[in-house]
Amino acid sequence: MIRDVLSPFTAWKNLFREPVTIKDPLNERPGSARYRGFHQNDLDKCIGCGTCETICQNGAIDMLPVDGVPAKLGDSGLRPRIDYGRCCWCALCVDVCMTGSLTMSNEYKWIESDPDKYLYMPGVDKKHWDNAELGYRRHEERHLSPGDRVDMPELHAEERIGSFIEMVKGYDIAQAQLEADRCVSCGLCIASCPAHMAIPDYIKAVRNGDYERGVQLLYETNPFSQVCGRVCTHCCESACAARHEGDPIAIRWLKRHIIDQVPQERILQLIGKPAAPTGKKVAIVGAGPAGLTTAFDLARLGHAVTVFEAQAAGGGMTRYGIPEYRLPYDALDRDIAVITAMGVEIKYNHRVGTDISMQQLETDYDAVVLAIGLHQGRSTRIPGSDHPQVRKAVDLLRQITTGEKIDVPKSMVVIGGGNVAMDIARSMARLQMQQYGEIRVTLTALEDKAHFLADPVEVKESIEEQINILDSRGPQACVIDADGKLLGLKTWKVLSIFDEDRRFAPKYDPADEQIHEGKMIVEAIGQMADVSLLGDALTEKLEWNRGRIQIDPNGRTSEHWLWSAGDCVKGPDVINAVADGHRVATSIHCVLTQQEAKI
Amino acid sequence: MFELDRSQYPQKKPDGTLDIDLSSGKYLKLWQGPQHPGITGNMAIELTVCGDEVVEGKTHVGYLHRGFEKLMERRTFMQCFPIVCRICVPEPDFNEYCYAAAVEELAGLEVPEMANWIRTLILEMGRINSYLMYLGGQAGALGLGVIGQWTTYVRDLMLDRFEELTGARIYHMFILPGGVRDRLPEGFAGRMEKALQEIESTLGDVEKVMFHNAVFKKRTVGVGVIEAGWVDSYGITGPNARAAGVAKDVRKDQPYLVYPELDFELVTGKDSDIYARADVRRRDLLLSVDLIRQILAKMPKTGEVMAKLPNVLHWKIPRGETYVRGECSRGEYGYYLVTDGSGYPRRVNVRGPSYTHSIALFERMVINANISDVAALLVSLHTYPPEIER
Amino acid sequence: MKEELLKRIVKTPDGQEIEVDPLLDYYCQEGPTVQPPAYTAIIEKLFNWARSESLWILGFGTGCGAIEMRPLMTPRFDAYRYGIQWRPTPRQSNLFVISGYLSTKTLKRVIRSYEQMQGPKYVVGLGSCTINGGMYWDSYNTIKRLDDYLPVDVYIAGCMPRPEALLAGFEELKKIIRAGKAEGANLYAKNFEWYKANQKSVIHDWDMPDYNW
Amino acid sequence: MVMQALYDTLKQRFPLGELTVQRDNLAFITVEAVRLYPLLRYLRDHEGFSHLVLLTAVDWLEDGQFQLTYLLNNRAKCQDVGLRVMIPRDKPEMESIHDLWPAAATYQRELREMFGIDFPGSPRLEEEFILEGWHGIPPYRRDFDTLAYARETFRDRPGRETRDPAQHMKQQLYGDKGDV
Amino acid sequence: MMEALVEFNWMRIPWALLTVFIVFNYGFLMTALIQKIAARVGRRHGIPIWQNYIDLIKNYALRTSITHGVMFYLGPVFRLSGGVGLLLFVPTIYGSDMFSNFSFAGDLILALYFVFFGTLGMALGAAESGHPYSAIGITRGLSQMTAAELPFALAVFAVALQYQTLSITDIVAAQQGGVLNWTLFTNPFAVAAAMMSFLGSMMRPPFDVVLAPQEIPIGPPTEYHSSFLAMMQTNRALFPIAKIVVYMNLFFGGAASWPVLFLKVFLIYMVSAFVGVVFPRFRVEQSIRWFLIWAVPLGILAVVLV
Repeated sequence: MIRDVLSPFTAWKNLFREPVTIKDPLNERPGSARYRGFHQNDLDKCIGCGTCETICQNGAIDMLPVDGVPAKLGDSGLRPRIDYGRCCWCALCVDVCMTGSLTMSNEYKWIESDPDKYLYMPGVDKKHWDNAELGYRRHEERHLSPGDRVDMPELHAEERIGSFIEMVKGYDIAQAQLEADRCVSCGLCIASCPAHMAIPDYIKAVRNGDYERGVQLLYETNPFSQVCGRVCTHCCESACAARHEGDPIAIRWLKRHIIDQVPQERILQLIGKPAAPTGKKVAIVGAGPAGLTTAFDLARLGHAVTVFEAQAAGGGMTRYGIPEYRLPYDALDRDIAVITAMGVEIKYNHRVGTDISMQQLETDYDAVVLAIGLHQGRSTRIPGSDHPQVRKAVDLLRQITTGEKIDVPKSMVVIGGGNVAMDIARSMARLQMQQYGEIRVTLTALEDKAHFLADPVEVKESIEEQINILDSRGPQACVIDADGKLLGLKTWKVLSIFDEDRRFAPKYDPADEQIHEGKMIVEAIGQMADVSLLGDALTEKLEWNRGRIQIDPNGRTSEHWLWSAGDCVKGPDVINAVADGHRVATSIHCVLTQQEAKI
Repeated sequence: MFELDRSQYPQKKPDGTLDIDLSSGKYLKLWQGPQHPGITGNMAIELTVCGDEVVEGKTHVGYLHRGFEKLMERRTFMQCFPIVCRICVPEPDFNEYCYAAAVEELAGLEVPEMANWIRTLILEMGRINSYLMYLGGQAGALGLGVIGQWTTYVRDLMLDRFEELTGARIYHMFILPGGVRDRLPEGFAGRMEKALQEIESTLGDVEKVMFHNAVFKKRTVGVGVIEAGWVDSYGITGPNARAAGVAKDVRKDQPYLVYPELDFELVTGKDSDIYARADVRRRDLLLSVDLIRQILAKMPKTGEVMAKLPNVLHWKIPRGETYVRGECSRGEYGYYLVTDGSGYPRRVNVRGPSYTHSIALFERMVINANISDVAALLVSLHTYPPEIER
Repeated sequence: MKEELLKRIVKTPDGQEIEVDPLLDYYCQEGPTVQPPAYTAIIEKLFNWARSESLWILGFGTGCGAIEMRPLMTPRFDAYRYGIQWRPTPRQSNLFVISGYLSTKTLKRVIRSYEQMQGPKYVVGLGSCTINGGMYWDSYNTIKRLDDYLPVDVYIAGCMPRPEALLAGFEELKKIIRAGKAEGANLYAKNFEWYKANQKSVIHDWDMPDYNW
Repeated sequence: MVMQALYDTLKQRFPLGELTVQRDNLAFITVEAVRLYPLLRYLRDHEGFSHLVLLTAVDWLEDGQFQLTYLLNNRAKCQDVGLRVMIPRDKPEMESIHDLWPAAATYQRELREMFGIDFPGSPRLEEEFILEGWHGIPPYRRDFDTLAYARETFRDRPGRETRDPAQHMKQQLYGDKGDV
Repeated sequence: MMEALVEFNWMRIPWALLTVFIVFNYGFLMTALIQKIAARVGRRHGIPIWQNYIDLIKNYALRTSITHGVMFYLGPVFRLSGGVGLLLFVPTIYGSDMFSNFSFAGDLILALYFVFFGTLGMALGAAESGHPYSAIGITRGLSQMTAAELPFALAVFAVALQYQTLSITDIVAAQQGGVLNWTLFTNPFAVAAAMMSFLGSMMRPPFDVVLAPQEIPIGPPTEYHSSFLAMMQTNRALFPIAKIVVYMNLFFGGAASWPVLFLKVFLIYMVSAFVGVVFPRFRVEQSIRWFLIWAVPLGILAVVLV
């Protein structure tokens, strides 16, 4: 009892202790190192993907354009603006940020009389905490969206090297859904795709398992999904937001996955019937991706389309330039079958210029499209390059496709570091394997490894397939012995490729000379269009631009009836050709319907 | 010798309800709250008093209702995580933990061990905060303001530890589905030990000034008794039940996180009055201090803190329902989560211990209490209104 | 309307019967008026200084921000040093700290408390939710913009703002008061109709007189 | 296994619906509405499930049903059993259990207010509990759209606008180039 | 006494006002100081020493105020006049002509009357405010006050008996000439009873159930604001000191100079703070019981012993 009365008085001991009050709480108390204070944004790092906006459960983030930050491929040019009347500083936006540009400082005092001033664009609106060192940063690993791509099942090098069987197996449904799950649906990829495919939407279709919807989305922008799902140059993946800290989404493989899941008949049902005939006739020269895309679009719009193809089968460069192990012919056939099902007539083995003249087409059709591709190989013109055993890659590839007999050399050298060089090297390696059981292919490229033109995957796979890749080697001469037999290729070490003006002017080190043994040398240093079919008169009439036919942005040439599309005017790329095909088709349709209206 | 016989007030109507005629002048309606300093947070109690004696009490809640359970139905599983902690301000971590654990259970996620240790640490730190706040409140409700000064100060030391660990003082948002956000910062254990020592020394003072205080005892001993029989019928959990001698603690009953690996005994009381409840909480606080020391000593030094999550922007969880509970400073905290295979919860129901304590139980206990004791009584049940109405 | 607010006859203990109309009898019906400052500028300056150095906060924890008020008033931050005190009754307070979101149910009480405060009176909005709804932007039960219902002098961003930020906010408020710009009470009187219309549009059971000081 | 055993015991006395064993110590059992009360009383008095953990509802709008969940806890055995009762959405009414657990009255008040489920006989059911002056659909029902309600009742601060990155890039980079 | 009235020195009025002024300022500073000391126990610094002045100006500066009726308005006036009156009718400085005020006219009974006067006035005023908390506060205040005044009255009675006079000045005079002459030592029981009563009348724990911010915030003055509150603040500086001056005069030998007065008042005031800071509050019936059980017997003992 007495204790209970007296013991409370012990509290008075504090009278003689220093108070624990913080002297100057306004200045003495910086937030901790992890403090989730006001936002910072590294404008250069930010790509404006808007993922922060998507995850914000408070609807606090707006994506708005900023002066001085233009939209470019892989960067929308938008930057987040945060409404501090909504924000709860949960930092989910920081955690989910695809580039790590958005962070938080340890500053936490912001007083305002005008509530409208709380719309804050970090990085743009200058604040004293912009350079604060401390503050919340995302954990080293990004936790909220997986960064690693789902591995694509492929044939091992040993399995694939003996045959032309397609090496990429394609995702199964579970894998595809895992991969599709990684997508944050920002849509940055759409702009970088030449055909502007609805990529986030069809990835969503994969996620939801709604493949029919996926097919519909694909056909809205691209009738070559089988092809593009395999060999597209996937510019989209280089604009992918996931690329910044992790692997980009395997957009190409997902496209292929969609088209693989839906049977051919169902695809035909899904894309619907063409429109009523318009009575207009269009001729298309070349059944490659550009020509057939034009044909597909125009046929759907009801125009009568005839395609003239010099070869015995359609597909153009995708058939005759891309080896079967990358793009099996039946896949290509399926794409073409859908196009012909739209009513497109393809006249195979009809070489314009010999079987039918351009003048004839001009008179017979309302419009003509020239989509002849690039089928002529360029030559290095080094001494000895006129030797019969010095071949062009495109010719050789075409021969392989058509099944012509090729005298497979026991050893060979490929000149070139691009995808075509890899293709021919790997094709020939397969033939060597089939015939001799061993591979002796040497590939010499001007560029060093870091600057190879070929896809890194191609290079990696080529090496797996025992192709001897030598970088920074400049071809100097084909070594021919006294009997006229080709012995190999002489190369010098490349010191530099371009001069100060970025012009092509390679410098070599003659001291570092090597001779690569080879019974055959294949030049794979580029292609050009074979424009002989135009005929002299037309060639004369058309306007040209550095060896290519001059076209306006819609693909129309200087002749009002003639359009040109695809590789022959835009350079080699499937998806570009498809995009070009759409463009030309739209232009033609527009012109034709306008004519109609005039009449 | 001054107790009046009040048994005549109020009479009962034939149907059992109280016959209270306000216009008779015998009774006075007295509102405490929501703008009232003696009320724990933003709630109100409507008292009908006769003299100094309360004859009827009604709890009014809903002043803090934000509709969390509705809002969560339109937020993805990850988006729910920042908002759950707002359900209970003084001890938000249980929301984070229970929600995360429920999601993990239904999504089949395995949480890394390191994360479980850090979660336990955070929950115990939160418990200390909550109890410190309670002690200040309990003393303050009886006019002993100095305790609140001390405990709020040491609570602030704990908030500093929270700040360096989680990056925020109050809403930590650190325990997310899948694990926790980060590891302990460098030198955390040492600074924590300092804070713990300060807390212990302050608790020593609190014991001397508050628990060995004649007036405090006079006001609390024998006041506000919870009968053991009420524990089940009113759904009483936590210290309120333990002070009534019912050894009920989720940490022991259904051990979660790393509690099986920690060595502790439950704190129970006998008398079940305000004093006993305060004392149970004080000893429970000391237990938490001990648990934190154990955790920091036993926890692994390295390890993952997050499970592999799918992309949270479109995270779907298969259909299912579960209930996950934890022992918070007030009693059993639980999340009932129903999923329907979509990317959003179908239904979330939060069971805050205050729900039964401050409504059914309090309305029962307040009958025949003295007006002066009402505030102390309410505080002694340790209720936080936001978890009642959510 | 609640039963106790209806007009009724009450019998007093001594047997008298009186008619009671709570809305009329218990409240004042007069609207607020604009109050001019003191006659001379120098006096008003002195008054403003005194007002700024003696901020009495109404002890009404309307939302979660209230939890940081306690550290503020206790040893660590000791806001008493800055002339900030805490008052349990609206009559004696002149600073209303709206600590976060307001449910419509609380808004009703807040309006009553605010109107019972004596002018000049100040309102500080704490946290995001007072600015634009905060994380409860889609909730059916919380108001989004505090300035629709009460004149607000200062906002403090954060969820929730720390005691230091609160102190900074109060310092800012002091500056505003000293500059004579904190005329919230007069603003409220001037735009009374507008405020009332906003208040009534969200408080569905308006069972109190329009102004009840 | 333990929960299965409990289910089997109960099954001998009451017709029961589906059993979902969620964990070793947590199971959900579907029960018909009329069987609930005696089952609860049996569980409380004879099986030791004396602690009513919670009582809440789930709105299965598509199926036209409310699911009521009564979660009971057995303190001694540390087990939980949840009873699921499906009641029709168009006639939401359920027997009150406030006489088994006084605390249940509060839950029932809340369900009445937030879901519009009636529990005849439960005390103070008509009083406002959480909301005040609420008209219209009870807010926890699935067909109540809180965002739409908030938009129409409260005003947002102006000045907010946003752009979709893909649309913005289209407009900036290729939108009106190339196409006719 | 009659002669005194006849020879009334008109100079006493300005001197009395000066007394009020000095006491008022001292009261403001001292209460702030005591608050600071109490804050130190809470391990903080507390208000600035001049804070009370600012608060006072602020309250007078408020632009609006409302009244609940005449009595509501008169409440603070009564309270203040109780404070001032008490101060004016007790000798502030013993032996000083200037600061003896009107003590010649007032005796113990008058002082006791003034102590109660303010409280009663306040009760009437606060009752008019219509706030239930005020009403409860008043009932508590009056009952506790009554109980607390009982030992004080007994102590005063004992002292009056002891010194055989009702004049405060005479009582002070009787205590001059050494510490041991103080009533504190000559009649310790009376002092003990009175100090207990003193605790009860200072509105500090454990006897502050009247104000009890946690239950009936803040009791009688709930509704007071603006200048009403300012007036009460003024009184709060004057009245306790006046009361302490009475205690000092009766039990602690009075003060012959201002510094001594300041010191003694401070120390006596500190007694209530010393207890108040570390104890919670009694319920009203507990405090009444406490007075009746502990203080009243001491008072009776004191009377009996005399």
